[in-house]
Amino acid sequence: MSGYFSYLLNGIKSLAIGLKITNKEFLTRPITLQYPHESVKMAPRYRGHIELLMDSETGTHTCISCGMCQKGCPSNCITVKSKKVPGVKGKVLTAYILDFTTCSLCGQCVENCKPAAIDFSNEYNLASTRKEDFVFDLLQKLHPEGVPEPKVDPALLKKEQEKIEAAAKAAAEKKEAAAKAATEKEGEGGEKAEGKS
Amino acid sequence: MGTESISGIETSVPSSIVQFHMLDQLRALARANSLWPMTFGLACCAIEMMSAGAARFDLSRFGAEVFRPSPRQADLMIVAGTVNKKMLEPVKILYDQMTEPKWVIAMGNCAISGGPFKFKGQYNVIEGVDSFLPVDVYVPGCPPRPEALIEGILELEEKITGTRRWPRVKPETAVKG
Amino acid sequence: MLASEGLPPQKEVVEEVQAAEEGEVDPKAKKKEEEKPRENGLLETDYAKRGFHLDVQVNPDQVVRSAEILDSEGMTMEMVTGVDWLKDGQFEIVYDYSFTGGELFRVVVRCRVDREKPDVPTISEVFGGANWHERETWELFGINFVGHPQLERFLLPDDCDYYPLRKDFKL
Amino acid sequence: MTLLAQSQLQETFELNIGPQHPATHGVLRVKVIMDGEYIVKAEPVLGYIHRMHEKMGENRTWNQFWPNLGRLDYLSAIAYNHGYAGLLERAMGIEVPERAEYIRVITVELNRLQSHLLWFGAFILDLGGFTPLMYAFDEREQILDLLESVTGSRLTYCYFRFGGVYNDVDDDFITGTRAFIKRLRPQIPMYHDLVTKNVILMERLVDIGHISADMCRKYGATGPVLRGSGVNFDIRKNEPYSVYPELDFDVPVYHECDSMARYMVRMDEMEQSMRIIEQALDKMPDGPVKAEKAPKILKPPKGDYHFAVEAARGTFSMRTVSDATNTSYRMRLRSPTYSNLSLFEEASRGMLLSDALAFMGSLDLVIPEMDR
Repeated sequence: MSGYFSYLLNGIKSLAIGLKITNKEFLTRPITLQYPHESVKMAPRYRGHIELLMDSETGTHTCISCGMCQKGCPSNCITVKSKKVPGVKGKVLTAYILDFTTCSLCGQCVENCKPAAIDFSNEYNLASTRKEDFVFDLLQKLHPEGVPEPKVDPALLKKEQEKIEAAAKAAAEKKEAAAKAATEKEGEGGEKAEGKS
Repeated sequence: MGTESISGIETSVPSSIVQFHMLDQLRALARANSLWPMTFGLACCAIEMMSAGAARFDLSRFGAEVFRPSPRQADLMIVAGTVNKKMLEPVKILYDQMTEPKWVIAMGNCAISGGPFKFKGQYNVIEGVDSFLPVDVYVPGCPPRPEALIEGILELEEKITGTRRWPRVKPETAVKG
Repeated sequence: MLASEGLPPQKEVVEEVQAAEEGEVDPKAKKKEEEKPRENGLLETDYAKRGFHLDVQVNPDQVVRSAEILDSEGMTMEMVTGVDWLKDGQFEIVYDYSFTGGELFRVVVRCRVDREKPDVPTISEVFGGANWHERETWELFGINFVGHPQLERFLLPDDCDYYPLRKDFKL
Repeated sequence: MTLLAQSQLQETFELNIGPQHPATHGVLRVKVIMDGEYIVKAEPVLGYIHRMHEKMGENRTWNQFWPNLGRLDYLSAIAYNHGYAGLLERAMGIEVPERAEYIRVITVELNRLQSHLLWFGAFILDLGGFTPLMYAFDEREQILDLLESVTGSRLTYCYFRFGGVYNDVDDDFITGTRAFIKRLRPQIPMYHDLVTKNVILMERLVDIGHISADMCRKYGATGPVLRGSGVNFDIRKNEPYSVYPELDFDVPVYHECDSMARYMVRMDEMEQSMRIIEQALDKMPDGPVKAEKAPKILKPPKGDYHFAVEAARGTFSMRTVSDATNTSYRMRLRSPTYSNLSLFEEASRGMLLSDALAFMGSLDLVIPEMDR
């Protein structure tokens, strides 16, 4: 019988303690973050999807299209497209496509990037009714009003043109020489053939 | 973000001879603000789903905190995690058991496209739940922050009612240290 | 020196195993003897480099016996796994044992079976925990654990007919 | 004979729990044969979240495998990072700077704290109490904020690198962690007041779910399950790695072997984790956080390697076979809950169904880690 009552008392006691704690919490400020009205400040290291960084000096990105990010990516979500423009050193980035839907935010691309052209953004609240919205062209994202034309270095352009001309000349000469040689050879061959016959 | 405001009214209400537009709108508003998600944690994203439901992010401010274990009582399926071939059938069954009208949120990269587990020659992961479920809203991330899930629910609300009642949050521009 | 590198021919292993079994009775005593260069069968390994102390290679029919010996020593079975050595035409089954009663001591028991006929006796009678590990190894490699109570599909769907961790697996 | 008639004849029936069930914490399925309310046989069925981690280890380079470690056991992902880093550092003989090791220990222990907090909330939720979940998540969010400021992610960390960590910690993190420890310390006695001493919890946990030490040994159970069965075994003590030998902490051991013992082990472990973090913060030296000589392209010498760490749920060990190329020949991940759950079938025999679910909660399961 006493066991019954002590059991009952114990139950009431533990209930009272629990209620005391809950009541104490009742008077404290709520910790809820009123999300759409106020938002949390992202930590500088927060990893959103990657983005091309704007270089204040040149007014554009510093990507050299080496493709190391693409190579290091475990889930093949980066595609770097580039082309050669006359008068510009190196290759010119034409598109930097990130398929965010397969990204795992591991940071291999950011780590591999030698010129530090990419970094994590702090986009933390993406949502959409279309899947295609998450395949970004980061270059377009960097320059929404239009990608600026790459700066052409006249000296380099001249040099390149000279080079091309020289190469063309050389090729032409070579071709000529080859043609000449061929005719000679033909002649020789003809002679030989004649000799043989 | 591309937001085609497809009104959910026409698609979710069975056609009848007489329709009351205002009433339908009211009903859509009611539906959008009392979404009952199913507790359907598959993997990592489920923990963020729990976080979204817990004290700090508090999904109940949007009427979506009543996580129901039974598909019969739920009208929103949040696919939070990787679906693999063995899980495919149960997911289908669960979806079929839900009562109309019902919506699907694909939460996290795995649910959207297979995520990091999508590679050439993989043998077990379904590459995107939209291959067998009509997904309404996609929430990318690996895993998405709870805010992103809230954003997804708001996006769904917009899809159902046709208007957005909540402000849009633009993340602050990055100051990298 | 390791078995996985040197790939000792099966015959030599048979000769060595006798020594291995006798030696295994007291792993701690064995530790002292390790200074002597050993050949097949029982190998002392550098713990700092490899992560285990003792490396034993046995014949498939000695797997159960080795498990019993280690069981009587109070060791616990940590995992069972397979390795597909495609170019040798063999599967390797690796058993990891560790000692949880005190100072840590790790033993690796490995045995090789023919890839064409991968049969190895089960140790799930000795260590109940091996049941799931063997079942998984069967499922992913197709190694047949003779006497296993339940060789059914475990991680993969019931109807699949491939062994995904085999090196020649292609979907 | 109809199924009904058959089951009446045998007086048993089959019950299917899962793969979608609130009590199984994810997509675990349990096939149960019941005799009334008592379990005759409960057979867990896995595989509903098998994600091919071991296969991926074979077709990705060593560096590319990092994100997988964060997704195995997403609740103590940093410990898994530590296991992988340790494995390759052992194989390649990379020396890790001391500061990096301290940062590793601090982040791992913070991660363990949040894992145990989440377990605490979810476990009590299983037993029918909703309030503690809110308290636990409140604390947990603080930890996640701290870890996010360092690692950039909230859950699936990919923070460690071979020979160090991704980036250094700043002073804000250190002061923040100290402040957090100060805040959490009085919370734990509060949890004990609120939950542990509650009569209902006692009724449901004490003397329920008995696992003997020998059963643990046979099934390879580790972690709090083993320590709740009276075995003093912790990889951090018994097979020391990193800078754990330099830190002073105890391993909580309970001899009751029941669900309550496992509960108490985890609660006490939280205190020990806080002790470890405080000491590590005090002892952390200055210096680099990444080994200078860490090679960019990894090709570990031929052979197989093994490394074990103490994750929040028990011993996580990795075994890899290297063939001296930049990918692994075979990657084996030994997850603790896989072994811990394998004893469920034997231990739950004859138990009441409601007790079995409480017992399952006390094992602290994370399904994706089990299925890999």
